[in-house]
Amino acid sequence: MTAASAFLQYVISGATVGSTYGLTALGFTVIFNTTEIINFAQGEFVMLGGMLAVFALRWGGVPLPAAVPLAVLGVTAIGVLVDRLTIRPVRGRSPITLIIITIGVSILLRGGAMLLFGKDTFPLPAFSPGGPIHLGGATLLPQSLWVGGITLLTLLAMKFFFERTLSGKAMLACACDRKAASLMGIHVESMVTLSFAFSAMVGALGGVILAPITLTSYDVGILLGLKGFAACILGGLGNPFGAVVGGVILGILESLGAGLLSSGYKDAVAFVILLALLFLRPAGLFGSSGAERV
Amino acid sequence: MKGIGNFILGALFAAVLVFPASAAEPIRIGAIFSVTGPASFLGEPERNTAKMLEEDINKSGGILGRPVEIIVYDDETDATKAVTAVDRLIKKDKVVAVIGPSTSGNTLAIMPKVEEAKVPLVSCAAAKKIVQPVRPYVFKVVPSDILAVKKIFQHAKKAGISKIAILTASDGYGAGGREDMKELAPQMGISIVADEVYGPKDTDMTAQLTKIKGTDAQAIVCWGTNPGPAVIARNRVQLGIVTPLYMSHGVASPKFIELAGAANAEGILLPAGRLISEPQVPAGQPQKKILAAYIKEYEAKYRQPVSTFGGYAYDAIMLVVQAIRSAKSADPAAIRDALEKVRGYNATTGEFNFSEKDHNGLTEEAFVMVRITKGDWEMLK
Amino acid sequence: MRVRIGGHVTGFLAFAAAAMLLPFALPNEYYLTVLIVGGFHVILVIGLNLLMGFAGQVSLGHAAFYGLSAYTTGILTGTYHWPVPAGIAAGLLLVTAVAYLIGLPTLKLRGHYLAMGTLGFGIIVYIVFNEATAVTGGPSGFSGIPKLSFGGRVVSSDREYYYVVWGAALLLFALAQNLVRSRVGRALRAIHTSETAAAVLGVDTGRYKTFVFVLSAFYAAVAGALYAHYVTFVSPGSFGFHTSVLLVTMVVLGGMASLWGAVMGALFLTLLPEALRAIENFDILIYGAILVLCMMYLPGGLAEGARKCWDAARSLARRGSAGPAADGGGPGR
Amino acid sequence: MTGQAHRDPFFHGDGITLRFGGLTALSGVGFHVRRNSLQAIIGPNGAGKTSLFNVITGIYRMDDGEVHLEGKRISGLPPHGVARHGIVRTFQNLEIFTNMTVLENVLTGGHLLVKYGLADFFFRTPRFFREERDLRERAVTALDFVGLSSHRNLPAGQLPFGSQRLLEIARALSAEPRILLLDEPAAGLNMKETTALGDLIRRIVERGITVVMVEHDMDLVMRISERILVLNYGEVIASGTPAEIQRDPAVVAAYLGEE
Repeated sequence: MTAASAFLQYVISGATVGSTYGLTALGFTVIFNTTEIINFAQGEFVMLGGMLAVFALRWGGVPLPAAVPLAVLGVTAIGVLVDRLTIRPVRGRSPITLIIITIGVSILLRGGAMLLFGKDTFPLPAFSPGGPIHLGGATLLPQSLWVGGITLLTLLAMKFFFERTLSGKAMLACACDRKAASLMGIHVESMVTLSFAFSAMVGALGGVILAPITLTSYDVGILLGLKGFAACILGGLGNPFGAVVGGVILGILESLGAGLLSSGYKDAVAFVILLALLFLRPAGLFGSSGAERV
Repeated sequence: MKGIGNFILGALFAAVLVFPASAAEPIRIGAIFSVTGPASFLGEPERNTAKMLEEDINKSGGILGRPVEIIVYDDETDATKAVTAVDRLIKKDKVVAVIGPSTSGNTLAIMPKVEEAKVPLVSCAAAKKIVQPVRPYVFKVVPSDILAVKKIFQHAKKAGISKIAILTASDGYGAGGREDMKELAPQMGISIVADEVYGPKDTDMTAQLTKIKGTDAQAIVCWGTNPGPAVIARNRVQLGIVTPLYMSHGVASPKFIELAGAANAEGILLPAGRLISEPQVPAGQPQKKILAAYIKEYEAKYRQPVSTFGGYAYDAIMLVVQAIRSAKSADPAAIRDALEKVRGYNATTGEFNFSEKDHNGLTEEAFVMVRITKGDWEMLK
Repeated sequence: MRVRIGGHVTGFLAFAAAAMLLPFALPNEYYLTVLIVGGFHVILVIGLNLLMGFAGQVSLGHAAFYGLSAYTTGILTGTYHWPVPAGIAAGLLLVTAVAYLIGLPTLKLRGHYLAMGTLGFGIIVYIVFNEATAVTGGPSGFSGIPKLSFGGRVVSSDREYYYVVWGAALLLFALAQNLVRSRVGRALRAIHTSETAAAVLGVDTGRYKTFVFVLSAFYAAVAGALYAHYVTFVSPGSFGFHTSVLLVTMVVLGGMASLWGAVMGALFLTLLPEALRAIENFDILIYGAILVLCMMYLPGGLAEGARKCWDAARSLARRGSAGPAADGGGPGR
Repeated sequence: MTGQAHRDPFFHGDGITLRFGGLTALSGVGFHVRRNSLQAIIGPNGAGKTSLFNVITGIYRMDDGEVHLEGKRISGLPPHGVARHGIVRTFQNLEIFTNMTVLENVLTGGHLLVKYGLADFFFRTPRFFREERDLRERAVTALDFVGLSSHRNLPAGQLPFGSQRLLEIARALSAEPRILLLDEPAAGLNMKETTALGDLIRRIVERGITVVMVEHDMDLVMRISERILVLNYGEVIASGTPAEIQRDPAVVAAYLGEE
């Protein structure tokens, strides 16, 4: 195990976990781009992705290729429900109030999952069988390829959606100026619902592709939500590309921190670097630090 | 549909709690378990066991002719909540004894309160500090980790292993094991060549295992409770590491094999209480009868496999019930004295012999080494 | 110069009197424990409300200051046998210094980036509590912290401790009220709405933000010291990210920029879990639901709800005694 | 620049340059304002008028140039430093403190005039009460001056647009500034309100406060200003009395385009 292959191993496993931070961060970005809210229930969407897939298999007897899309659809529906029941009725409330509502929603989703699915941890079978792949001394699970591939696809889809489609631009308009957007005939409220649906879908996708590697239980959402938010900030809030890259960088930083420095302080190392970057570039790596217009 | 079962069960219990229907003044035993929060997989089997025993005892006429009420509070794995819960039990519910908490940290947090109120505490947590130095009102049913460490090191020495790497969870349980391993290793001629740590909720430990792969460790000892060890077992196979892997008794449950996958768990060695390896426990063994009865009833009632932690709650409650019967009184001080006089009491974890100087009452005989072969436990002689 | 006793002073005195008499009305001492823990949260949330509600600077890492003070006094008095007052003083000083150093770079950040900065700081401190086992006792915590004592006189009973905690809470509430009703309070609220406009009027926004950040950290430190010498045990779990989020929720639920809201939010979210304790399994669902519903239908938090009730009651009373013509003044009138 | 301005350079700026990346917002701008006078700054949109105010008050850092007040150099100071020298400004799109009442807004305006410290407000010393009372009286006078004292306890956010403009001016006045920079005070006002605003500004100048006003409403500018500075694409193209400016061909071209 030469030092080089050890380093490569740290980077590969870091990137794999980092991709899920990225997908979670993408979920944050979608909602932030439309409503300027940081959705603290985003971690729960990721958790529900994995759990619904596990229980579609166990209770529904649905085969894996059907369980995964079913889970993602299920969580998307939950995302729409969350918007309709809790966010839409209080349109236009201050962001901090809406953030606390999402905290309440995350407690509800977590409590519900705990009661329905119990407190145990559950494995989800890998999408494609086969042993680890060897790559220059380091090893890689086939599932990691699925993680990388799906993350990339989702990022490209999101970038295409936000930059090239009309409803994508409409969603961005809602974040800049809600009143102006509605004057342009954009139905702001359905755009917000769409953003919750998208972020739930992206989150569930992250949960489903990671579950085979890291197992899932009713409370994995908390840590993932935290890391997703950090990735979002690292990449520059509101920038889909920045969110995913920020996630991958955060994952690699943690893995290198554990491998090269001390495994106990790996999260601390990642956050110290994140904070240092934040102080140097107060708007994240790829964020635009707009001068305050007075 | 076991999740739904819990759901209905919860509703049922909520109803039952509201209308206790008993004539004579019930004997109230308090219990604090981490039913939610990071240590929830400890608290749930413990609470289920407490509720089961409450029904059984009352069905068989209660204690000293009085019905028993076991009041369970959830401390959500938070020390502050444990403190308010123990005060509620002692000052509001006026309990005669307290069972739990599930974690070492929360036990240490409430010890001053029980000593002040002179109500006996039988903890379901492992840390040595709970009973060292011995405090008159504090007992513990979980065998100290050091006994499990001794069992592992004895097995490793027999296999000619002298250099080990340790990989422990950064929670109360993992830190306790790490402390005991670092204390006992030099005494048994074993050197620790790598001392790595992982977060209890971390989802990838390849970095730590890669680092260990770079050392000359002849065996790896992982100290933690699910899901961490299951991820480590998977990562080990993914990295092609063939160094023998020891686990702690914390993962001694069929759940671990299911999570790790039988292939990844192949060949893993761990000390286990007899509860898990019950089928292979010889008939004549004193605990056999109790183990079989507990497993049959628990799995019938909750349709979940038993866990070592549920066994701890079983022993703690039965020890208190035993003490009340032998003291012929429900007075907390009398219960304490009776507990201290318990000798040769067979329970799921082993044979308890308490004394003024030993409030744990167990030896490493409480453990037996098992090996995971083809997805099942194989007891090693 | 007739000092007009403002409505706020009479309100404060009434609240203080109620707090002092309450222990005599409690059925048993268990409620004292809950109210003591409630007192810690009130002190914490008043400080955090000054920072978030008034100055508009969100902090998602305040439990770190709470923990740093608890651990500092715990270790100094437990391991090194310092006298308790000295341990507490050292804790307060350390937290103030750390808050100042952290505040300088962090407060340059705005909005969600500031939330991330404080969140990161909170996690780093939590990890140090967990990993520096030799000093902090690691994940299973640190025990053996001596009881609170002043010059040889030990505060042993819960009732005495209740008066110490709520005495401190009332004093800190009064100081906060005086701060809010002064030019500094106005400057902070100005910074909340428009930092630029405040600066143009001569408010050194950097210095004021750092001042209120350090002050709110000091409040958290006082609560931490009182916690350590009450529970006589500290563990990382009590000072993690979860607690920081709970404190922020208490501020917003209680009512931003309202000291009474801070008291209400802190007490409500301390008593609610205790009240739900009897209902197993579902307490977490009810807790989440209450939180969401309160935030949806009480935009200004509990403070606004209370104010509405107070105004309604007063107008009802006034209408009732207004004159013979009024026929009892039903609310619908 | 007419010679007369040099003899009494009460408040002047030279060679002020400001660049945003490639864009040059201000290049080599100079201005001279006599004590207790009313100077207007006009120019088409994007001429750099507000940028000039932002640079003077330290919100933006100028790349080059200097600003002096009574001989003291104030360029390079942060906004709260500039305010200490008695320069206060209002904003083009209203920056009132909506989370406070009308009176509290104006009290905040007097922030620098109150000197009590930490101990005073924490422990309610007599000095605190005295200074707060004086500040309160000054604030009420400022509100009377603009005619808003009857709304003093209303939340500032509830005032109609015109009154919010007056509130911002009252807030600036309560700081008892030596120089008041008004950034398009008449924007969004109707005819009647604009005329009243003109009288108010005259009364402010008569109180001994030097006023510099950026404004588009030509009638108002021509009616009340003593001197006018014209900016276009970040450069000064003319400076003089209203009469001179109206006849200046460069100004006419800038505004009305070539004949």
